[in-house]
Amino acid sequence: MIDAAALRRWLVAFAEEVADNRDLLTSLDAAIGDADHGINMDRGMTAVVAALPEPSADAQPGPLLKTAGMTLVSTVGGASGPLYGTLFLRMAQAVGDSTELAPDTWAKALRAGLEGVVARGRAEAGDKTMYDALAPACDALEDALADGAGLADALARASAAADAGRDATVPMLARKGRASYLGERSVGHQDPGATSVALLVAAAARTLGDGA
Amino acid sequence: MIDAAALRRWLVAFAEEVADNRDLLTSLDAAIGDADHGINMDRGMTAVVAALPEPSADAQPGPLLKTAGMTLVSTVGGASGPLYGTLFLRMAQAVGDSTELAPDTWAKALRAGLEGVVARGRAEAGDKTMYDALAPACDALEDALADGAGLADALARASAAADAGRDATVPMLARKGRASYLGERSVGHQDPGATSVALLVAAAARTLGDGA
Amino acid sequence: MKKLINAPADVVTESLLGVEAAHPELRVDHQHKVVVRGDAPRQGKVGLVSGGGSGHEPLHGGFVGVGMLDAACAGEVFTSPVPDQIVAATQAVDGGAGVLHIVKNYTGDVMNFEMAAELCEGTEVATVVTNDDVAVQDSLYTVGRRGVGVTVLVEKIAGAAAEEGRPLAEVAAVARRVNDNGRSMGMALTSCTVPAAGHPTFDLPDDEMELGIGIHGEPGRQRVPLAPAAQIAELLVDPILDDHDFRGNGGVLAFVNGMGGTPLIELYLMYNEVSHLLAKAGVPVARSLVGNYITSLDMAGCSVTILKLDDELLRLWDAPVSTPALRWGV
Amino acid sequence: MKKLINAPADVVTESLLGVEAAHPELRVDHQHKVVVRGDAPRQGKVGLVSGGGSGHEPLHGGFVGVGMLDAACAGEVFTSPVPDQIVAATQAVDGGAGVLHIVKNYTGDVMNFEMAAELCEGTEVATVVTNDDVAVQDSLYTVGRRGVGVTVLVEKIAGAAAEEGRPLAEVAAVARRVNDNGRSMGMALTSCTVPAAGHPTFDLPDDEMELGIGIHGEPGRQRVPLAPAAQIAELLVDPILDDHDFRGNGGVLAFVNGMGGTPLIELYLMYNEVSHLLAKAGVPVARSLVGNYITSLDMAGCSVTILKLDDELLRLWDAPVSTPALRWGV
Ligand SMILES: Nc1ncnc2c1ncn2[C@@H]1O[C@H](COP(=O)(O)OP(=O)(O)O)[C@@H](O)[C@H]1O
Ligand SMILES: Nc1ncnc2c1ncn2[C@@H]1O[C@H](COP(=O)(O)OP(=O)(O)O)[C@@H](O)[C@H]1O
Ligand SMILES: [Mg+2]
Ligand SMILES: [Mg+2]
Ligand SMILES: [Mg+2]
Ligand SMILES: [Mg+2]
Repeated sequence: MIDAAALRRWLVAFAEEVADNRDLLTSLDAAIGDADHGINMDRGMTAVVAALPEPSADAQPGPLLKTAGMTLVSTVGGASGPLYGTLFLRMAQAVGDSTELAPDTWAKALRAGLEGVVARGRAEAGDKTMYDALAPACDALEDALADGAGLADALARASAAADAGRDATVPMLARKGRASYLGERSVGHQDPGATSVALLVAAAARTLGDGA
Repeated sequence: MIDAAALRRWLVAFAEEVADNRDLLTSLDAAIGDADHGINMDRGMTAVVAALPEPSADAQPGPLLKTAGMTLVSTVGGASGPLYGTLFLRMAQAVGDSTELAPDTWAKALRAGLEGVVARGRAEAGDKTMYDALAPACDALEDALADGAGLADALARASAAADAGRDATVPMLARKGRASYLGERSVGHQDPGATSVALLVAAAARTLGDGA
Repeated sequence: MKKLINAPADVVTESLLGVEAAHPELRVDHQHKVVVRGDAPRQGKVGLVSGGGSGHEPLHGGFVGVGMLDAACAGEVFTSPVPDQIVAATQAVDGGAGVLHIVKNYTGDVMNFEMAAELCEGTEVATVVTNDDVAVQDSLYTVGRRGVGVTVLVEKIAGAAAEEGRPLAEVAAVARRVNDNGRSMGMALTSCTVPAAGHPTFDLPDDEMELGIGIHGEPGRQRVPLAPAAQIAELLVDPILDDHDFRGNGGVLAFVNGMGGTPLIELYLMYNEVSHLLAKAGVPVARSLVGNYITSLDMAGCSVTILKLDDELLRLWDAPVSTPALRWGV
Repeated sequence: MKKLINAPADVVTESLLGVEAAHPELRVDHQHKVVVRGDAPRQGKVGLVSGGGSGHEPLHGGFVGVGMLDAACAGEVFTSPVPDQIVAATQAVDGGAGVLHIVKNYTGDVMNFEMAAELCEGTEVATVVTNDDVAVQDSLYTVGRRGVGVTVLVEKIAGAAAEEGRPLAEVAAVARRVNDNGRSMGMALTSCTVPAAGHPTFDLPDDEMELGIGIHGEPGRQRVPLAPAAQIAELLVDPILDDHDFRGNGGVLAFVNGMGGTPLIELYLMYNEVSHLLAKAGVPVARSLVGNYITSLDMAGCSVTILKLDDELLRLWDAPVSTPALRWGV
């Protein structure tokens, strides 16, 4: 089961990953965007960590995810602010007021987050966006759990799928976001948003797996 | 004796020297001025050559020098336009309507030119300007003629004095012109105007010497 | 990186302090990074709110004032503002006649303004999205064209319509007409340097330029050999003229815009080239604008915007305006 | 060299063609490279003529119009105009009340204007030489200080006095009062590139800046380590305040000027620093001006000019002006 403390560890780990990869994310964005994705996500996740309540016994997953989403919406701006913000807000909605999440509740929440991203940004598979890492992660997670895998294993497979999805953005021609303005020139570059999503899922695999 | 054809050769030779040393004059000006002395002088002397009447039997030194002076005033601008322009205009005045100039008439004309430069720019010895090459050249020319030297020899000595005067500007602290704004930083650089004056006198030595 | 700044993270905040100090006729809400007309809200007047990433100055804060914007939201450099800012700006200028959001067509800007509009309960909000950049191929499957130079003209002309007391729907319609009749294309000689990044966004060899750039240091559609101004003007004007029919009795407004690092002497030289090309194409110029109005930090380069005018747009363009960056008739 | 130009030798000519095309209210005498107010000469009004090397745009051509200059002579880049140009400008604006020459204190400018004045028979000419640059130590044996930022303010304020119909001596006296009460200091982050030279005038390492520069790409008085904006502001403001007593009831006009390649976001940030320093020094700011007004081609950097105001100078500053680069009240 995943509790608020575990989710908090996840978000803190993601914030660390983002900070460590700030320059990478920004330079990927420099190639096909406007050179700010690392800066944006770092500003947002630093704010999220600052806004998260100290770990306490009565902390609940829903409010925690909602705080994360609201904070991202209020501090990031750009495309990733509303998109990541919506991801966490929809996850918060999906988990409602449960105090602990079963693996498949968590998987459903992530799926709801993905749907929020699509509702906001109208991305489709192959558009070269964060969708292309997040959707395979959701699929892999659900498949693994359906196969009877444990949470740790399922998250590891989701993380591998996110990585593969991220890598698969390289040859894509962007059709959404700033990279789309480049037309053919967007081909051959890895999408920054897909890259940060892979970090998000990897952080989940590292921090939530032992909750199984 | 120096006739209009010889003066014309002098000015053409000076124009060539300026064109050949355009980048040098400009880079000297870049160090302590505004990086345009070569450009200015080249623009002006190109116009002078274009404005000079084709060599003809009835051409006169005075009008020829006046054309050169007027053309420089009208095309150069900056400090060197009025200064070089005045130099030639005063030379023109000094030679009046003579058709041929004896060596000492030419020396007097150059002295008058120098006085024009001083009247216009109020430079004194050691101010790190074209004065510091032109004044020694006048002095050397007069001394040599007074010593009984031939024109060729006298001009060679004037040219050597102009070169020495030019070199002596290096350690000077500029007190006139743009270089003066640099204060101490002007020390250690050769003055561009003194450099172009040295070219002017060298051109005279090469083209007027055989008129003796 | 060589810039007149303190800590890179404080650039936007400190620049807004300067705007406030220099322009007593404006108010600055520092918490929300919003520049507001000193006399806002004006009862009965439609409020105009725009905003976007910082780094495009004078856009948008420099266009707040009589006859133009009522408020501008400043995001981080090249990052759209967040909904909170937009909500604060909207509320500050709501004089009961509704508020028009003028949004440049970038995913981030559109989404943040969209979220803000959803949050602005009690205020009628209309939105106009500018998308004038012909460098970007439009298609059903993509996000469409960027909003660039025409945004300045939309803000001016819609601002004049609002100042006349016209209702929200009409002001929005005027704004859309400007956008529909304007086209732009830009180019860069150099990259810009985002303060937080500390180095140029892209490397551009001395003999090449980027064609079809936006205003965020994005690379352009194409990297091509450096060319003389006359040829650059053709590369910018031709695709604009190909994309829209600008002939007509009203003439056009021709706008040569600098990207921030290009001095006026070059922009006027470009304007000369552009005006020749328009004359050759039989497009009469009724009005012009030359200067750094929608920039990309310290990028060297320019963009050309052509707006087809009609009697009403011309009258609204000529109407008085008094903002830090655009001022006449008052 | 990356510039929006054709042949380097044609930059000034072609830029003036652009000015003419963009500003139908002005006339351009292309033979003499002179920009003239469309309605010149105005009978009975003192004519104001300024000029200097090109590369400082909008100075001077951008300041021709109602309430400011009657004509501006454009020299080659960074090279003062020649007497012929100045004579042509003077004659074009002579409305019988005399003409004021506003000349920046550079040897070349002073000598060419001097020669021109000698040639302007039949026109009463008065000359005001600006020399506000505190970076240059003044002394009996040198040519004295350069004319920089205050020139913009002299042109505006003397222009307003002339527009009021005041006689030549009074207009000249007002101009001198502005010059006497104004001080400036500038700095560069980068060199500029003169088109005809094709490469930067000086090399400046990434961690250094030039302090006490003029407006012609001259190196400054000192090369010092790059510093944050707050410290740069001190390096500019302190010597200005040390040089003149700016305290008084009238307050000052604080002018933060960009050198051409520095965008507005940085200039406003600098203005914030400058306004703090003035407040700390007990110098109240009555008016401000922030932008690229007297530039050095594409140089990055800025200058600060402080002008002590009195009631009359304030009134003349606020008076209507309508030029390409400075416009209000009309
Ligand atoms: N419509 C969209 N749907 C999903 N993801 C998107 C969309 N548009 C952009 N993105 C993602 O956002 C990332 C860019 O984020 P960021 O650089 O922070 O914002 P901005 O593009 O506003 O500067 C892209 O790499 C892409 O993954
Ligand atoms: N007052 C003066 N008297 C004599 N020569 C001067 C004076 N001022 C400047 N010069 C000369 O002019 C030269 C610079 O000429 P130039 O670069 O063409 O003009 P500018 O300084 O206007 O750019 C200097 O190197 C110096 O020799
Ligand atoms: Mg980005
Ligand atoms: Mg020079
Ligand atoms: Mg961005
Ligand atoms: Mg010069």
